[in-house]
Amino acid sequence: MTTMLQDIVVKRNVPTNQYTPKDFKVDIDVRWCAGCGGYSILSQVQRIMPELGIPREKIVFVSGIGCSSRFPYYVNVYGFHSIHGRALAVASGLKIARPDLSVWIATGDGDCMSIGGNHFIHACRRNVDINVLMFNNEVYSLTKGQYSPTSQPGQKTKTSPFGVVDDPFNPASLALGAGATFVARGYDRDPKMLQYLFERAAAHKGISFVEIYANCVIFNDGAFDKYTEKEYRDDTTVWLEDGKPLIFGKNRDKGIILDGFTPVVVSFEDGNYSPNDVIVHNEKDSTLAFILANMTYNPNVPRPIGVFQSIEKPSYEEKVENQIEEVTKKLGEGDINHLMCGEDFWTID
Amino acid sequence: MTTMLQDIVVKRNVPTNQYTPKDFKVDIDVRWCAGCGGYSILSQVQRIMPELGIPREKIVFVSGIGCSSRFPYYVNVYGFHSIHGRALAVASGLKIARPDLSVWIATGDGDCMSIGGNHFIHACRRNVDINVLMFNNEVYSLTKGQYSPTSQPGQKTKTSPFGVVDDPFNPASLALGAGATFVARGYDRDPKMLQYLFERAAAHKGISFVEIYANCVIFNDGAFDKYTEKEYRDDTTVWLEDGKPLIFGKNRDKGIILDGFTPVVVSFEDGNYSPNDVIVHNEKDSTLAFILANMTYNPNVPRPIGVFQSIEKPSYEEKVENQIEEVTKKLGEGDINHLMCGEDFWTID
Amino acid sequence: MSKKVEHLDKVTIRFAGDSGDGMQLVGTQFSNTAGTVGNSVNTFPDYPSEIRAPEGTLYGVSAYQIHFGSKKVNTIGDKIDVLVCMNASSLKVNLPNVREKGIIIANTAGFGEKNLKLAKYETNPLDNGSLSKYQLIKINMSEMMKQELADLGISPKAVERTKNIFALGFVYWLFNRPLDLTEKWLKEKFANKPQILEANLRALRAGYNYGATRQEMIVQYNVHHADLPKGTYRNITGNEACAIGLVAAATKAKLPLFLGSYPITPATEILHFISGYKQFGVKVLQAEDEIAGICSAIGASYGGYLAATTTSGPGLSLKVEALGLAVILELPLVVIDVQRAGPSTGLPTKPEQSDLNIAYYGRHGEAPIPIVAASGAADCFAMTIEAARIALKYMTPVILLSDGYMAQGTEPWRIPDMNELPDLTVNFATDPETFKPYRRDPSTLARMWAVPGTPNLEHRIGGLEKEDITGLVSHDPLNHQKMVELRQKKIDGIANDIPLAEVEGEQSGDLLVVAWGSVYGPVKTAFDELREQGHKISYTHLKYIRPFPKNLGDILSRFERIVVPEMNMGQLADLLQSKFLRPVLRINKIQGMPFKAKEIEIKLLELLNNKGDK
Amino acid sequence: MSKKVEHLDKVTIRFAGDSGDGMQLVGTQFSNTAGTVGNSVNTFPDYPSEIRAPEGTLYGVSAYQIHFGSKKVNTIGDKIDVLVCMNASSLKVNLPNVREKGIIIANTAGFGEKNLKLAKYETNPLDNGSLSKYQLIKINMSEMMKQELADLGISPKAVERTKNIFALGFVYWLFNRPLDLTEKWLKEKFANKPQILEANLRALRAGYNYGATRQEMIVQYNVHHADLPKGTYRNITGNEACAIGLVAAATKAKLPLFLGSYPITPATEILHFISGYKQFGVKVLQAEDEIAGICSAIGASYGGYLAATTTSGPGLSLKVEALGLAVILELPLVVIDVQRAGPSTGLPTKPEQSDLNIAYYGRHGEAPIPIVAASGAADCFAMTIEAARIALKYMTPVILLSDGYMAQGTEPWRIPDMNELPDLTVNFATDPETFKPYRRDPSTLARMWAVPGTPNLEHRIGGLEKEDITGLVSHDPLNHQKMVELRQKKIDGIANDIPLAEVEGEQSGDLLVVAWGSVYGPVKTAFDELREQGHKISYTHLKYIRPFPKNLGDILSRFERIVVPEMNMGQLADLLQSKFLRPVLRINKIQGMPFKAKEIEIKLLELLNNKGDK
Ligand SMILES: Cc1ncc(C[n+]2csc(CCOP(=O)(O)OP(=O)(O)O)c2C)c(N)n1
Ligand SMILES: Cc1ncc(C[n+]2csc(CCOP(=O)(O)OP(=O)(O)O)c2C)c(N)n1
Ligand code: SF4
Ligand code: SF4
Ligand SMILES: [Mg+2]
Ligand SMILES: [Mg+2]
Repeated sequence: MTTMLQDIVVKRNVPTNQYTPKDFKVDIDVRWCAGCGGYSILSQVQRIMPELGIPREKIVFVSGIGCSSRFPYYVNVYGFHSIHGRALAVASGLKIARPDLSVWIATGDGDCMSIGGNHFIHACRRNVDINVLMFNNEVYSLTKGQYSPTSQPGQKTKTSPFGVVDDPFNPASLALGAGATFVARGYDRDPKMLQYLFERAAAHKGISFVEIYANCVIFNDGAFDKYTEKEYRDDTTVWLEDGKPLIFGKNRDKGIILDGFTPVVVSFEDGNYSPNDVIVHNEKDSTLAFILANMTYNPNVPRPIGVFQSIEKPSYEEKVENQIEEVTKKLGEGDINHLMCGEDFWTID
Repeated sequence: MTTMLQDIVVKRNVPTNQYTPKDFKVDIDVRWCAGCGGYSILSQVQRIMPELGIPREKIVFVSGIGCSSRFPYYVNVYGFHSIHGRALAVASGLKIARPDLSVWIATGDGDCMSIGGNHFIHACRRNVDINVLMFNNEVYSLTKGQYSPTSQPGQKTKTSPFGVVDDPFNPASLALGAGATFVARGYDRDPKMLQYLFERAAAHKGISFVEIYANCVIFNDGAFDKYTEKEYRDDTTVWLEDGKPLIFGKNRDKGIILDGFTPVVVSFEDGNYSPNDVIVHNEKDSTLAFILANMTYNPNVPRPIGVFQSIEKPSYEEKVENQIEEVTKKLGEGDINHLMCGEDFWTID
Repeated sequence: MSKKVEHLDKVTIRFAGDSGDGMQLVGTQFSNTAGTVGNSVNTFPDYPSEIRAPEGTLYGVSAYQIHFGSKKVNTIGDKIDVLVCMNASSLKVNLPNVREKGIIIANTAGFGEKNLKLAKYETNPLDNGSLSKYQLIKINMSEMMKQELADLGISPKAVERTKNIFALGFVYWLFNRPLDLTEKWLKEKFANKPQILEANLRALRAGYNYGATRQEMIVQYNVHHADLPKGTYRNITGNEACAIGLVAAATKAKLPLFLGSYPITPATEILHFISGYKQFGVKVLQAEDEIAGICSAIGASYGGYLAATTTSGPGLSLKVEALGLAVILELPLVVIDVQRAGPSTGLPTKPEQSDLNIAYYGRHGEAPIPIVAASGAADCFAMTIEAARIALKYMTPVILLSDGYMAQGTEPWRIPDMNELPDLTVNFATDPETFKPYRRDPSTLARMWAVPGTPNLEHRIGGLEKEDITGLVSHDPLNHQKMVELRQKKIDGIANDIPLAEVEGEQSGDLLVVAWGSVYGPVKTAFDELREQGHKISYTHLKYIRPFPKNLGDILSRFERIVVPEMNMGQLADLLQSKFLRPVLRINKIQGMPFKAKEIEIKLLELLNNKGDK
Repeated sequence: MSKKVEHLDKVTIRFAGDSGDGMQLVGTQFSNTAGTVGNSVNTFPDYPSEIRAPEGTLYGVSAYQIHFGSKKVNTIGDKIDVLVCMNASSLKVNLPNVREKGIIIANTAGFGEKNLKLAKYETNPLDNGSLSKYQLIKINMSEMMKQELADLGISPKAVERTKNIFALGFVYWLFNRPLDLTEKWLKEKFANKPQILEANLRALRAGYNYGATRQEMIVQYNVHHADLPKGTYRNITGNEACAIGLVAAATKAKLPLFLGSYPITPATEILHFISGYKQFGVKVLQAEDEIAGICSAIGASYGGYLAATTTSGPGLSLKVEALGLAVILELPLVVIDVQRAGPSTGLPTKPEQSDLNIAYYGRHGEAPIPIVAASGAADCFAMTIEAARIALKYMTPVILLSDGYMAQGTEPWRIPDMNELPDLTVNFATDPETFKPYRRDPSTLARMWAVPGTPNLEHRIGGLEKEDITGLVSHDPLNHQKMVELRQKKIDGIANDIPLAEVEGEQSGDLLVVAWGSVYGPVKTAFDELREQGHKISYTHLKYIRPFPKNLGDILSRFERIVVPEMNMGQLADLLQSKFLRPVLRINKIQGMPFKAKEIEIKLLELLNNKGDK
């Protein structure tokens, strides 16, 4: 008996306690360097997968090429290690064809924003329901250390021995400018944060873009220390929480206000400002999301981490299905014989 | 005697009165449909060219493929009609190699934002000094009428007989998100406006992106009438002028204020608001530029026309030249014999 | 008009006018009607490359040519028997192709001073005797329609627009063809515009009646209906045949259909048609570029769809990398390439057969892909089904080569019954006991197909070399050699599953013509003509190019000389030489235009007369 | 240690250890020293594909092989004479390739329990007698260095890191090689770290002295210097040779150099090197993808630069469309493709010769591009110059095929004097009287090159078909045919401007070996060996593939049998069959590894012994 695609598309019920993280581990060696930021991301993904209530066979990880793009080999779900830059194009086709699947992308700053930039912005525009985890290590690692579109000005790499002259993308701004509905940033060193962001991404319908600062110990070691290490991070980053004021600092004694449209740091110490004066985060406000995203490379303000924006829009694959339904309702289900004959046919006998 | 490239790179002096628009016309038929928006754009380009004070031989128009991309054939400067989507990649190489040239792009919404999207965002990021004129007709015309990434939801075209389900790019937002330094919008029906915008674009160092609403009489006739026709435009658009408040309306009796971060239309009639309350445009404010760009598809506010942003940053090709200069200063001019011998060589005799 | 009836086997009519004159429309109507009365029909629309060139210009002429007959017609006709020309430019451009004594029907209203100037005529050719070699019928169609519709009160522009229908009516009269098909079509088209409908119906009848009442004598050609096999027929373009073929293949495979594509002339209509088939549950992604087009199709194929991507040369060039991915993934994929004249942008609206090389050889690494080639518009349907069959059965991308000529020309197509089509049902893997991602069916060497959603078959695929059977990433040297050879063997093995090549004419002897693609029409016509003249010559038309039919080597070996006519510089000829080590003679035309049957006939005749000249 | 000196023509040493053990570094030092003393040298680094695989694992072994001799060595050596292994895994992985009686130098510190387990050894191979077929030298290098550097007070990690230099010192002693080159190099490298410098200098001498003072007897191989042509030499990888070649070509052309590229293994180093040449005024764009890489280069070429793009298979696949553009634009462009094993991502770090097809045939439309192929690391320089010469002289893109083997392996390169290189000066058009964009030089058929900035030569080029001479867009059918033929003729004509193919061995007879690319090394070695054994056999190595040398057909016709050894499924063989209609025998290896000379020798011997077997 042949199995039809319809049979496979039907969803199994999974009791929420069915899985443990171990069920998402694969029995092969993970071949990243010791200390690579990828390990933490992998663990957090494996940790939240059981919580999603999605049968394992319904989850697919698609990737391009890069150290980060080896990811699918290490998760025990369906995996597709495609070609450099094309993960989102492959995944878009898959998700449109199979809205029943939970589709994830593991990609790098090069894979996603350099060669894959076009598919990235178009996936954002269309709002296909895909969860994009971009491992940003600000370098091309698999090819052994060239600068990437997120490398910092002056950075020395094998292809910039005298320093990078390019200005980098600000990934969050690019995603927002392209129309992404869910945009977030996290880093490898904070497992709980990543779990939270991954769960939010999974819950969001439409494209979810999560930029993850991922340390590459070999080719760009310590690039994010300033933002991710315990001794600095309270003062160098600000955590975005919906409905909460933008307060930061070890003693939570600093906040961010707007001067005109320019974000400025104020201190609560001298009594000029209080927590009530600072910007309150609102994930639904697209303009605020831009303001926050633009803080990224601004040396005068802390770097925002968390969810920049989360707004609701119908997802692309849903609209595609709805149109098919509407048209079918209007025209009736397609009749292949009628299609073949067309309007003007004749018979010879 | 052979002419060396250096001889050609040297700039001729042109008396500012040397040219008239006729010098930029070509002796072949312009083969666009009667009524095509391209004609106006072409005329305005030809009109401002003499004003630039640039010798004709130093100007190059590069294009991709599309009705709009036929443009280079119609301007009597150097012209390069490349392949679909690649104009900016070609032009980037040309401008980096030849900073002495004034490099322009004629492109369409499909050429620039669909297949050419990646080169577009990277040119914006790098800030290569190129002037990009994007003829936005919200359709693929040369291929006879398919929807494009700027087509509107529900639009019926040959590939969307039941209406477009994609959400469009907002070109200004995309350019800003990618890091463009000069971003503007104009439309075919207003020659003076286009001349102004083209002159501004030419004067700006770094990438200049000008989106031009260009009517396609065949495949998307009247798409912009609401914004470009005399009877509507005063009420449906707002002209952005640096340092000036955002006032619009036939009687200039309406303005735009911010409610939180949301732009809202207010009327001066009932005395609740006065022109002093409204947003004042500032081309140097990136955040404001985003707020304005995001008004584009907001039905509750007029559509902004004019210069969204114009900020100064060193251009890419300049930085490349500077680095070469610095390195040369530090290491001395390269010696080919030394390069060939390397550090470890030996002699057999 | 009194008419002298002359019976002819085949007639070529060309409707020519300005881009806005509706020539495509009347051409299509005439060809449908001719089909309906049982003629064999072959047509080709001939647009200017500008979207809408200025009125009346030479480069703005739009034409539609119809070749129909009581015998099987295989080309659009070398010479025009009847030229309908709506203005001076359309006469100028097409006259060189009108045969002597042919009929020219001219709308005199299109020969005003301005028209003559635009057409670069010094004096009016309708009046200066220069057309004495032809039968000239001058009608002021615009004026006639003005009178005819005076009472309707519609705009002068709308009146002017009916003149093409008048011309059509007149041609119907000339060939004694019924009006009902066109009447029915007009009624549907203008259901909501009763006045325009009335105007057009009157125009049609006015044209017809004008013929019946005109005084002058004219020779009329009568064409009996053809002796076509029984069945239901329609006229179809190659592009529509591909579109319908994909839906039919999906139906037979019991799979949903996915098309990932990016518009490009002359392949875009496949995307147009399929975008209109939503009621079949078809999913279409008009992608951001050709790379996303094919990659999204690969994604959908991975998800268990019958997936396809459609394009033309420049787009195929962009799909090269992803094609290699599809090869190593061993997923089914139908790639339709509608060839146009290259290199680069080339002559984008003109046909050529110059993508065979890239289809065959155009991937880095060893990445064999089966290639099939349709021989004409109607055959596009059958070959689309074949492409899907091979893709699904052998788990491989397949390239179907069409070209701009067959893609846009029409032919009558005998509509097959769905039961006649091969069963394409696939077998998804479901059993965790036996499943291995690269375990192969021993007879086809196809690997197992397990789609996401299937419990306990979670596995990983990708572009890195795969270990045999397990599909794990493998850097093992011998495994690589084995996999390269396996992939090759799988494709080679398809030779056992395709029809043998057939030889028309002598089964062995002196001269064998080998051809592929849309040159079928002119070659077959020339070949039949030469056979009728008593020449000994043979013909094999190839629809399967990778692999070749098993018996092709044997066939070639039975002939002293082999000649390949192609619209390129000899791509099939080179391939045959490489595979079969036989010297191959060539007839190449690379002018963005199909061969004329006569051109081929003359070249073949030369060869037949110069036997020594090997 | 007492040593028994044995004189040998050629020796193969392999330094093997963990990825972090610095094997590439000591390998490079040894090979430079060997070169300096006048040996012929051929080397190859052998990295694991992981960036940094876990310590001590089998897949984390990194090695560097050096083949050097007093005769010309053309390969990296089939069998290892001396294996230096720093841990158990590196012994395990490399042992199968050590020849009987070969020397194994083992760092016993790398054979602890954990190491043995990771290497999947049950017992210690150094102690269980399993290595009795070899000469085993066990040294606890880590321990020796600990003692040696105890007084320096540097970190244990830093001490441990010197053990590779110790091993190098020992091997220098073994072959009686001078230390000075490495000492000089260390001094430069650690100029700012005096302690580390001291540690390394001590390590080097400690290794050397250890040999001199050790008690056991050992057979030492002595290798005289080779009889190389006079001149200045250096060791060079193919990638560096390409990089330097581009700068040299630009210098000879008196043009600035532009490189538009995107990183990809194994071509990236060309981009690395050139990114470091800013002081030569070189402009480099690390583009967003391969398409932008080539398109930016086309833009720079249009602007009057010597422009290049560098890539490997998947990148070449992406450049296909733009290559077609370059063909119709007729602009000079150097495209370097460093081949790796495909299809798709394949075996990205392994060499293969499987991009010949795509280089030759991989464009839509008729788009011929000249192809040249380097035969080894040093030859990459010469062929880069040739690629630039042809590109500039004929106004055409040119593809240079290298591969991952020659790209990363080294050979001694006789550094040419700049005066020996051909003059590549170009002639920009400047005269408005005579200028036409597609006017051609009658002898080369190259079109005129006018760059923006030249007054009064404003003109327009693009991807649409060009009118002959004027370069205007033309849809004229005959013009298209003419231009297609002209472009073909221009490329074909290059055959008059390249060296004739040469035959080594008999000039006619039974068996001719034809090869291309980096198989030169093993084929030449096998060929020389067979000749020495007295066999009648001939060899032609092709460095020009499109067009072929003019006399190639003639050469092939003088032999009864032709055989092509290739690291692919027979791409050159198929091409020869297609062009010359001669059956071609094949020796194919597609394992991501170069041929061994012995493999080829055996296959050729089989052919020589089975003459009937055609
Ligand atoms: C078409 C193509 N071009 C180039 C490459 C080479 N390549 C592989 S991964 C990579 C960059 C990876 O960078 P990123 O995405 O940041 O991943 P990382 O290794 O840093 O995680 C490149 C250039 C390739 N495999 N394919
Ligand atoms: C690689 C490639 N893909 C597709 C095409 C077909 N094509 C030519 S122009 C065009 C779209 C043009 O749209 P746009 O840029 O908006 O220009 P317009 O004609 O509307 O001015 C397409 C899809 C092509 N020429 N090359
Ligand atoms: S090279 Fe960098 S990114 Fe790659 S595995 Fe190692 S640490 Fe991770
Ligand atoms: S089709 Fe539209 S865009 Fe193209 S020339 Fe005509 S009006 Fe202009
Ligand atoms: Mg990275
Ligand atoms: Mg457009």
